[in-house]
Amino acid sequence: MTKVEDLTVRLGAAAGDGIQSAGEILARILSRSGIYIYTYNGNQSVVRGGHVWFHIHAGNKPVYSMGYGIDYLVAFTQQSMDEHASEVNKGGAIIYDSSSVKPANIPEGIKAVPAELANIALKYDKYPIMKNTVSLGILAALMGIDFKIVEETIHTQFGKKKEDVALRNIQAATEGYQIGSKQERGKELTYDYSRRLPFLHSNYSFSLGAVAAGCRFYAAYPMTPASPIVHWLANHAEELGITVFLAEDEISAINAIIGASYAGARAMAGTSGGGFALMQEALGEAAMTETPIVVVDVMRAGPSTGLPTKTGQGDLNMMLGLSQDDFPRVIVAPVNANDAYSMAIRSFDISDRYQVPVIVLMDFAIGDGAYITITEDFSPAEINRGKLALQASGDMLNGTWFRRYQLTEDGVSPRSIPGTPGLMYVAKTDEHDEFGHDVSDVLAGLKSALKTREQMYEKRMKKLDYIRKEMRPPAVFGPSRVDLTLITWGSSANPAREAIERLRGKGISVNSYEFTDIFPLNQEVEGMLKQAGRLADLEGNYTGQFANYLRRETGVMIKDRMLKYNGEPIYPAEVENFVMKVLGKEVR
Amino acid sequence: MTKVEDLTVRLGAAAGDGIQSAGEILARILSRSGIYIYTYNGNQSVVRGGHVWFHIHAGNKPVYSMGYGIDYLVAFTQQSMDEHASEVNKGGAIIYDSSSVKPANIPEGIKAVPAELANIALKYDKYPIMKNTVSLGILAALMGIDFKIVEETIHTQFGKKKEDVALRNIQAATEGYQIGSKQERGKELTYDYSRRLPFLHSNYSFSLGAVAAGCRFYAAYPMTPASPIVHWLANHAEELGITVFLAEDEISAINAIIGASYAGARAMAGTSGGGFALMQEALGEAAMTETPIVVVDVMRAGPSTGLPTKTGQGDLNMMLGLSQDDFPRVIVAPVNANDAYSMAIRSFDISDRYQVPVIVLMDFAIGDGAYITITEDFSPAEINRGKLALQASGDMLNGTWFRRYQLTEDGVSPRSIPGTPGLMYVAKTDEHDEFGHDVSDVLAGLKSALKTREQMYEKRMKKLDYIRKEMRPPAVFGPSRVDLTLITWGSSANPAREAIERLRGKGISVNSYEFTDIFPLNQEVEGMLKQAGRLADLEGNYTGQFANYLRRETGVMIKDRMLKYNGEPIYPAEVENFVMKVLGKEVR
Amino acid sequence: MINLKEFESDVRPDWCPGCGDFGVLAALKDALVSLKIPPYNTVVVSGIGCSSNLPGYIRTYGFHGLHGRPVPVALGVKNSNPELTVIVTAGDGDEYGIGFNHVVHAARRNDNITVIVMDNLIYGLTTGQLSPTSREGQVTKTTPDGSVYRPLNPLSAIMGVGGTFVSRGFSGQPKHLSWIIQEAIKHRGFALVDVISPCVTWFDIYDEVKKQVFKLEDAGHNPSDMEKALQMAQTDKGLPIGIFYRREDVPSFQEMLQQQIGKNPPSKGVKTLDKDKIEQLKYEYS
Amino acid sequence: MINLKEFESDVRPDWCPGCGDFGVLAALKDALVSLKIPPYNTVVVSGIGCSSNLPGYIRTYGFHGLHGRPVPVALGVKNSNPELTVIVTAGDGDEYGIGFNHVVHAARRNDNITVIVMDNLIYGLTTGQLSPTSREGQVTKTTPDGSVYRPLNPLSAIMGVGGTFVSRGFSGQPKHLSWIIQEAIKHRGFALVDVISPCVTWFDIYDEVKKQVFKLEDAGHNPSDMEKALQMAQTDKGLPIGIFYRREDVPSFQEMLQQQIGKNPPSKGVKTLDKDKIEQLKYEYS
Ligand SMILES: Cc1ncc(C[n+]2csc(CCOP(=O)(O)OP(=O)(O)O)c2C)c(N)n1
Ligand SMILES: Cc1ncc(C[n+]2csc(CCOP(=O)(O)OP(=O)(O)O)c2C)c(N)n1
Ligand code: SF4
Ligand code: SF4
Ligand SMILES: [Mg+2]
Ligand SMILES: [Mg+2]
Repeated sequence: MTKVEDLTVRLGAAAGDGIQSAGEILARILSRSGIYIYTYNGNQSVVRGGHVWFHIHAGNKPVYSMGYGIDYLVAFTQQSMDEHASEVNKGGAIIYDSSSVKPANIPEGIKAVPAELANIALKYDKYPIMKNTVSLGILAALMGIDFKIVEETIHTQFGKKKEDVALRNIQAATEGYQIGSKQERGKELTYDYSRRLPFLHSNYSFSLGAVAAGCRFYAAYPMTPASPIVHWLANHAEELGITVFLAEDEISAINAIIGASYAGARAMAGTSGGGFALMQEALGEAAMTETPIVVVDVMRAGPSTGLPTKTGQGDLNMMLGLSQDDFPRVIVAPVNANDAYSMAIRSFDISDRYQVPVIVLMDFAIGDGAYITITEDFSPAEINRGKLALQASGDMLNGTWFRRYQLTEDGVSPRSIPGTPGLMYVAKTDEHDEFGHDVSDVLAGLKSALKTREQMYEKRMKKLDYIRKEMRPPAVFGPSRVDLTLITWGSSANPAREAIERLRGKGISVNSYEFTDIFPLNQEVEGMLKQAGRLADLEGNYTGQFANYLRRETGVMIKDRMLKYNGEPIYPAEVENFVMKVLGKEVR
Repeated sequence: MTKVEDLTVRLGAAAGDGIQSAGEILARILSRSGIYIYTYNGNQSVVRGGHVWFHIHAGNKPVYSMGYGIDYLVAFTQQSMDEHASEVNKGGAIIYDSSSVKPANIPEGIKAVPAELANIALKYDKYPIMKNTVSLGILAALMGIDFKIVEETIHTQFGKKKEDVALRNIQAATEGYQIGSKQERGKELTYDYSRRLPFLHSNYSFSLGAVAAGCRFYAAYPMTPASPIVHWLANHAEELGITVFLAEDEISAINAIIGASYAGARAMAGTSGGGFALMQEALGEAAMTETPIVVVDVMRAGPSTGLPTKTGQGDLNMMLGLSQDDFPRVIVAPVNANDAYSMAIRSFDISDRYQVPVIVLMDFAIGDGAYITITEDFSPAEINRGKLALQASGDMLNGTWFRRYQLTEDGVSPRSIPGTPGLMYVAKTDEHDEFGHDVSDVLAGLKSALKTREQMYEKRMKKLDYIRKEMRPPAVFGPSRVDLTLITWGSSANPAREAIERLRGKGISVNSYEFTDIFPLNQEVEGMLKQAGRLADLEGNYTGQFANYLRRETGVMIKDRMLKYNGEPIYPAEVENFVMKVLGKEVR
Repeated sequence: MINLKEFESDVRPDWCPGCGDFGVLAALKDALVSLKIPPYNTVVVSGIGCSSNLPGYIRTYGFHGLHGRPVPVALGVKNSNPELTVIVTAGDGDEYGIGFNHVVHAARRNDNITVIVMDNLIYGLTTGQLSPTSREGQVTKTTPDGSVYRPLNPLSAIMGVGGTFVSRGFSGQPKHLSWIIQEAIKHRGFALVDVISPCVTWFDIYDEVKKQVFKLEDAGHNPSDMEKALQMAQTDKGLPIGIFYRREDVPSFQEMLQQQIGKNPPSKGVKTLDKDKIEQLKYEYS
Repeated sequence: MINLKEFESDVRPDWCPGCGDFGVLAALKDALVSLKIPPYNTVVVSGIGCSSNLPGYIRTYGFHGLHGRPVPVALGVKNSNPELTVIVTAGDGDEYGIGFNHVVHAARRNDNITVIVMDNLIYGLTTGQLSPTSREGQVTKTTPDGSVYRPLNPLSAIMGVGGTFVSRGFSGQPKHLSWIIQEAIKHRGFALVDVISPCVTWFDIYDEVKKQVFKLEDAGHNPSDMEKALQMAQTDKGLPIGIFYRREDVPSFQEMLQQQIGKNPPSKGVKTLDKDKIEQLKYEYS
């Protein structure tokens, strides 16, 4: 037995073997033992077969990312053994299904725990699916977790299904626990069974935040890795009174939320890059009609269809260049499920108050299956619908149109909601005057209309000046005086956090600027970058889109970049190596 | 009579009055008198009514843009008089239809020429449409143009229609000419009736270039101001053997050209911003499958529906941020119809040799109705289809897939055309290996596949390194030692050219860097910008998209920017004023 | 109480004199007045095209959006607030070309909206190109040698996908058209009103249509007979107008949705979560 | 000479064991062999979905493009080189959902391609969400309480837009399916082959289908009878498979095009312009 501060578990199997659900049970067991987790879903674009894995990083204190190497590997298939055994850390253990898997590539100092997982499982069910549960039993024993928690978790997990299934699973787990108990204990954490920690992935916590913000209309066409949003909302639709519209395509989805918002609802759509590409024209529509909407892009590795179940941060350029010509938009990127909740609330708030589309960039590394322990307090939302015209004055009740696009100081005009007497107007994608009347047809080019055109353009764009003031500068993670500042945005903050901790242990002082408010940039950013010492960029795409964007906005060129584009999440060890290289230190 | 070097004519009327066709006849008359022209179509998004105008700048030497003020105004409607009279230059003349228009706002020193245009026209036809022709007769007389040319041009114009219509038009023109001849002659150019100059607008000359380059498949969904491309090609389809596919939407259009190109044809699609937004997902598809295509965006003033018949250069950001994740693309922007021809040929050439999508940015200011005299020689194209695998070696004829995505030095792999025995492959939008087999499903995330993924990503992106070397640095217009260098791209070069000439006359030395090869940037650009003296930016959008892009790419920040976003073309006088302001000189 | 004047807009239509769309506008106003639907409870949604300029010419709430996308916008409006009367007014390019997928799926779901298509067999606003309903041989700007494209029959198409109200009107008969629109609005679910609304500038078929047109009611057509409706939709003997097909036994999509998630519509104020509920959902997976 | 082996791919299908798509793959190969179409003259175009993975599993030319867009790609291929046999293989989401507009318009134009839809009433690859053909009440990941969406009937839909060949097969009867596919390929113009190809993982209806399925040929159905074809498409008495509707008197879009612009197809080499022609066109407007 070795007490550790954190450890990692990886389950490897074929798609359809139920690995994700097993991983979720383990995450639950750990959370009910007071342990902090981060999980990652190494799946493939295949429904059965292939090789998929589920990774858990668990710690006595908050963890954010993949951790270092593997401490416990569970190999259900030979491929799992072949792929992952070499990554197992000293002092780690490999549990494998000895009925089908041969030990291979096992480094020295690692305990091999063979067990006939499938065969044992077949004692309790006619399909060997409970091999997962058997392995969880073994793991729990090796990790020194109280079996009561395992039992309780299994009960919760299968609660809604037949009690019988739960009981058979518990028997299977018990048999695993017994096998594990015969082994010397391995690395273990410090458990606190009185403390149950919540966890969510960013798709779920964002959905929760959206509903908390009063989002009542969601439209989508399914697309990995954004689908968990529609699954979560559809599952809670009846309970929470949300309308979920399953559109025939993404163009329909976004136009539907624009209609819903125009008619008064807080409305949202979600998709991944390819679907977002199709939505672009309508983003311009929302901005031009000044209809508030929130649209989420859960990024995956592209380009084009790319690697649909793998991660990347390659869609920033698309958001900066949305559709034709210039119009206001807001781009935010939560770091993980912790801030995704409040980011959802903020997104609706900004969108309503400025009547602009807000785009939320998340990615697979923090989305589908990438659970993280929630340490933030999730407070109820304060609702501000922005400038609304609720009632018409008397003179509006006969014959006038509502001045929907009134020129104002901040560019935001009061809007009315259909159903309100006397405040009729036509929302327009053509250039229009304050009343929403076209200046594109019989007025276009006339001197008077040129002025109107310019004023309306300026009205829309000047919202950005006000929004800019509300945008947050990057949070600084780590010490303030450092040898190197890592520039991260959205999810790339997470591996940096872990690397920074480790580097601190090695006496190397690094911090990270965690950008979540991407566009428009807070005006302090330029100063922060210029005052910082050495900078290095960390992001999940090929060209360094964010670094390029920072150069465009601030003139600051970040030369050193760690750009990952193979579809895998960024590992803290890679960040560490990168930092060492940048600082000219020897690696390891 | 005053001999001048250049002059401008503006015809103003209601939509449906046939002003565009009148303008075209006048352009023809001038061209047949050896005069250089540039024209602009001040139309509206309305089919009848409203106020539209047609502008001609004509000179003894090449002209590029709107010229200065108005020398001859023809006002068919009161609104034309009211809108434009004040812009008429000293020594100019206003011809107006005195049966319906009252003189107003006529500055001093301008000759008013009232004529009952509509009433005269009604003598020759039951609709007053020939009022145009009457006015052309008056104009020709005032400008001192030989009536024979007018007559000849009318014959050519109506040649295909009934001879009778031509004759009645000639009668109408004659009556106009007689009226004009009674007046003192106005400004006139130096005519050379032995010289007939050709003119085209950029949509037409680009179409011509495309066909010259062997484009045999064009797909489109109509959209102003790109529609003249499909009109031109449809009109020449039978004659030139081009397949024009009128798709149900833009998504179909672009996918159809991808299919056509995959099957071996040089293929192209054209649209404007909104339609392009819808095509984006497929641009990624083309890049990922490495299918060569050319796509034209004839920009108009946005955002969203915006001002459909007005001009702007606001779609650059969209092209830089196309669709999800990073993939190679080439962006070019011809200056006007002169280089649009060869740019079409180059676009197909680059697209084929690098198997990438090439995007061509033009705009309304040089497109629909914006004719310019062609001074360039239009040479036949030399065709290089790039790396093609034409025949299978013997061992390919049984059981192997063609190695379509072979890793090569320059990232370009030989491609085979369906119908060729033994060279079968599947073009893939999923990430794939050299054979085009998916690495997205059963291989994704495996160590071996990570390598493949990285290699394929690098293969695609490294094409840009080679293309970059072929990209041209900006042409320098004007002297090399200057007080100020204007940065222009695509069409904004044209007004700069005229302003530069005028400024030279005032002793102010300015030149312009005319960027036509937008992405990737030639590597000399950074040096050129850094070595240049003072820089100022000139473009037709709100945020200075090109200047921002240059900062991103080179770090060079251009602070002084003249950004026009009201939908009107940039006038040389505005450029002149802007330059004076930047240089701290008094304006006028 | 509700009269025509209330619907009057001070914006003058910019349609060409004689354009069919004037008749459609008149008929729509007449229908709304007849049904006593207040202007502020009406939302007219359109795309881009001559026809799609209609919303500004009738003083109700309106949404003049993107080419081809009024139907999904309209669905969003309707789902957000089912009490509103939601009407789409657009062209044949908009609804049968680029936007047809939305129309088809709204029809099969039986979404409770009325879609009025001003079908002029041409792209009017973009100056006369081929549309999906253009005839074979038709000369347009994009088919200078005559079209080789087989046209779409929108009526049989919508019947084929399960549409529950399929009709055709003629802009030259605004009273009759008003009646069709009234029935369409009253209909339970999706209603298509295809209107022959000639474009006098690019494809003037007024005289021809006037000669050919006849009313289904006069011909004794029974709109519950799908088979006959299909025959009528495809006939080349005259141009029938009226209600081709209608059934009222299919619940609208909005009814179905309300059965599931209740009647408090999304537009009726935001509904936030309290701390307890948030905590419960936060712990849902642990 | 042309045998099954020539179509064999060394890439193993990654479909779940028992997936209906295996049957479709087998039938397609069989059909091509029977028709003696060489693999190199065949292009199989697909979208994204389990079903759309098919092209890699048959060694012909293939294009595995975007979700919902195989039909326009296929049209591009066919127009570029009409000598190729062009087949679309994709899912119900791909062809009846996001991509349906392309299918509809290809059908009405009578584009000469064969579209095989592996209709499993679900989105398979994305792990089991509602599709346009999902049944009312069907429990899916996006309709946990049962669907309230009225499904699309693709057969009557394509008949409604003027489709000239409308058929349905069953993956469990690959020989019969092969026959349908052969007829579809031989057909003059657009052919829809809807294939009930059950998803054993997310919506396994194999047993049910097996019980219900019967052949139209056995029932004496005459495919030239549109009225009966519509009845059969909509029947709830059993699940008919076979050719519902067929007519051979409508020229394909490609024939029409060739009449107009000749037979030298775009793919057959670039055709440049000589100096004289260029000059002539350059001076066209002056
Ligand atoms: C995405 C997109 N593609 C193309 C256009 C250009 N466009 C505007 S209106 C129109 C067609 C108009 O025809 P129709 O819908 O029949 O309306 P009509 O003018 O005939 O009433 C087109 C193609 C556009 N605005 N947006
Ligand atoms: C634009 C876009 N939207 C969504 C997706 C995600 N997606 C991939 S396959 C699919 C549906 C698959 O269902 P179906 O077409 O029926 O094929 P099946 O897997 O059932 O064979 C979806 C929604 C995508 N790839 N692209
Ligand atoms: S162009 Fe045609 S459709 Fe448009 S307004 Fe004129 S007549 Fe009507
Ligand atoms: S998920 Fe369904 S459709 Fe996909 S391969 Fe498996 S059984 Fe076939
Ligand atoms: Mg129309
Ligand atoms: Mg399916």
